[in-house]
Amino acid sequence: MLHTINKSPFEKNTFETCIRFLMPGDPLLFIEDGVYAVQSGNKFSPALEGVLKTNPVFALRPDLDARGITAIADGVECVDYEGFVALVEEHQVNSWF
Amino acid sequence: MLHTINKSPFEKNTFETCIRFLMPGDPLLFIEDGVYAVQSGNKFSPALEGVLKTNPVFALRPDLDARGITAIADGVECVDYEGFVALVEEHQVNSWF
Amino acid sequence: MKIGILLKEGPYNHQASDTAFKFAEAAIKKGHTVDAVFLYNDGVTNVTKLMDPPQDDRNIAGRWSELSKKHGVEILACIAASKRRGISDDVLIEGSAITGLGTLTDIAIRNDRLITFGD
Amino acid sequence: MKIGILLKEGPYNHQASDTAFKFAEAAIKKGHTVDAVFLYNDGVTNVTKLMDPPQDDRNIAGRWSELSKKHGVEILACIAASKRRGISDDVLIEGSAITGLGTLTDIAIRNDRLITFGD
Amino acid sequence: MENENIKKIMHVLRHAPHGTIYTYEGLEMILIMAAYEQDLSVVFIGDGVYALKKGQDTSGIGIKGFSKTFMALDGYDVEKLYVDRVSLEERGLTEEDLVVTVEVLDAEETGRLMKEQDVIIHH
Amino acid sequence: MENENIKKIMHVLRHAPHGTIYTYEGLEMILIMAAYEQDLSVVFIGDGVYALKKGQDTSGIGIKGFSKTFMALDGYDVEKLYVDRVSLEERGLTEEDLVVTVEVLDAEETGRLMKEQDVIIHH
Repeated sequence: MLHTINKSPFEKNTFETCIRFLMPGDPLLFIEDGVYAVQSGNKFSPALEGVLKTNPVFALRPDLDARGITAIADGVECVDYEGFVALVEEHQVNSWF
Repeated sequence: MLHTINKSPFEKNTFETCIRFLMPGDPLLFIEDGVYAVQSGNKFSPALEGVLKTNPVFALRPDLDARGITAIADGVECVDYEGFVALVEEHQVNSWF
Repeated sequence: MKIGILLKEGPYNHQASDTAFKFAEAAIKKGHTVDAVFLYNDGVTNVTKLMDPPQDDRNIAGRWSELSKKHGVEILACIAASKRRGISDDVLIEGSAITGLGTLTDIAIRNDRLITFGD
Repeated sequence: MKIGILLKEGPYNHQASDTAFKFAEAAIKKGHTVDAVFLYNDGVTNVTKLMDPPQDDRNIAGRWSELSKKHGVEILACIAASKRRGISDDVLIEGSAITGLGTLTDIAIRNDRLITFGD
Repeated sequence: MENENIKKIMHVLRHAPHGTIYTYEGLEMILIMAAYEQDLSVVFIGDGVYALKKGQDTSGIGIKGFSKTFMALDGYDVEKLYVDRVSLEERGLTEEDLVVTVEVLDAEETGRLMKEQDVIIHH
Repeated sequence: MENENIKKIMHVLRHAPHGTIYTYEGLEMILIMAAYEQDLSVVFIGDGVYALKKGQDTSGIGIKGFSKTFMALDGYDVEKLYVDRVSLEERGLTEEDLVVTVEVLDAEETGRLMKEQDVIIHH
């Protein structure tokens, strides 16, 4: 099951809610304003580090670029829209807003 | 300055953000999904108690009724739309979403 | 007292439009003048006459139109926001009009209050 | 692989529509079939032909229309959601249609994936 | 063989009622899908649990109430209603406060159910 | 006497750019209002501070960028740009990361400014 999150962790509780339901090993993809979660050195970095121990974490590069986020937490893999499709090929999708 | 909040404190950071900018004595009115903040015995009750020490707190009764919220924190005054207008007569408005 | 209203969300999807309407009604009932309701962001979709909700539900566009007719409240949609969202003179309900953001500035200046409803 | 898309927000106001479009393009480019884009909630406002954004901006309705023409993607708006929001056959862009939620169920059943974009 | 066409579809209700239309339009979707004999489940997470709160009276806000429609789900053979335990507790609510009988699940149980689904739709 | 018609109007930008249109349409409103010679101020709170982040390149998402428009505000005589200190710190950002020169304020200072306003509009 691929989980996607499109909300900034600062503004809405989507990130904190979603990670409670993640099963170990399931991929997590941040898109749109969700990508702020992978910016290194922000308030949510410790929570993200916890997720990275058990789950592969991805972020949509076009959304990172659009927001000027260049400092990205170690272990996060950046993908483009094609990579997003590749993840959907492998998994059913759970889109969290 | 009348501050209004229309978001559930559980879903968005509006409540926590707004109260950082409240000046002592300024009234705070909860409307729409914001009224969940005045439900007694929930996770945000301690934060609300803090606000009640320095600011008058109101909640829109039609919105409480619509949501079946009957247990309301001590010190919160319920108003109808007419009471909302009365608060606006006395103050400029700062509507937080 | 003269009051202006700024409404930033569309009908039905968010309660903002309902609260703005209830507030306007109550203000008028208390003897105040509601000068104008300015529609911005998705708020511009409040005034399409093509709106056709279930019979047992409120008609939000119709309600704004009535308020305009009865109490002279101007219902004004921002032109730039309207163009993006497909609101044009062709679909505008009676009592509403499309205008620029300069009008909102005038509303902010000439009223005792400007109150925002949004999401 | 056959993919269905559910889009729950309107154009411009939320990025959901943009991401859905970019995803659909990429899926088609990778050889997949994008069977249908079903529009729900405010999503139904994606297909009004009255949309008229600034010249230097994308035309979101036009873009969905093109996708439908080029790749046979059905662009379908929920009828109940459309009626509430003033989307009718009169304003529908070419390549889109209004239909019921039963169609969404069919889309969910007949596709390998159903992916939601919203807010 | 027939079972091959039965999909596991989960609806996740996460919004409070009335402030937005998501829960109401979500419920409309669930009622239509119920006629298609798929394997449906409905999960209430976060403010979604408030949608089930007893005693809602929407006459004052001028919006049609719908909490009683949840009671009708049983008649449409939608019987898998799950509520997230933490969401309930954080809001100071218990099963007694809800208009329908639900199964209260820990996040891990819900997570396992999610993993089994073919389709998940958040409202 | 003229001053009686000058209103203190504050715009509060609280959304990240691109995910929603609020910041962009907020900026459009600020640019129009700037022509009316009112006493305008703009405050960035919460994710609103991300709107000022340097190095935004929106070509990949197909949406027009606008962070450079903030640099033009000065030319419109919109000079009162305030950023909330806590919002900046929580996001691991400093003034160096922003496309324009701003004044960083504590919440109490911003609260005092808010109290002086005739009109406050959140975007």
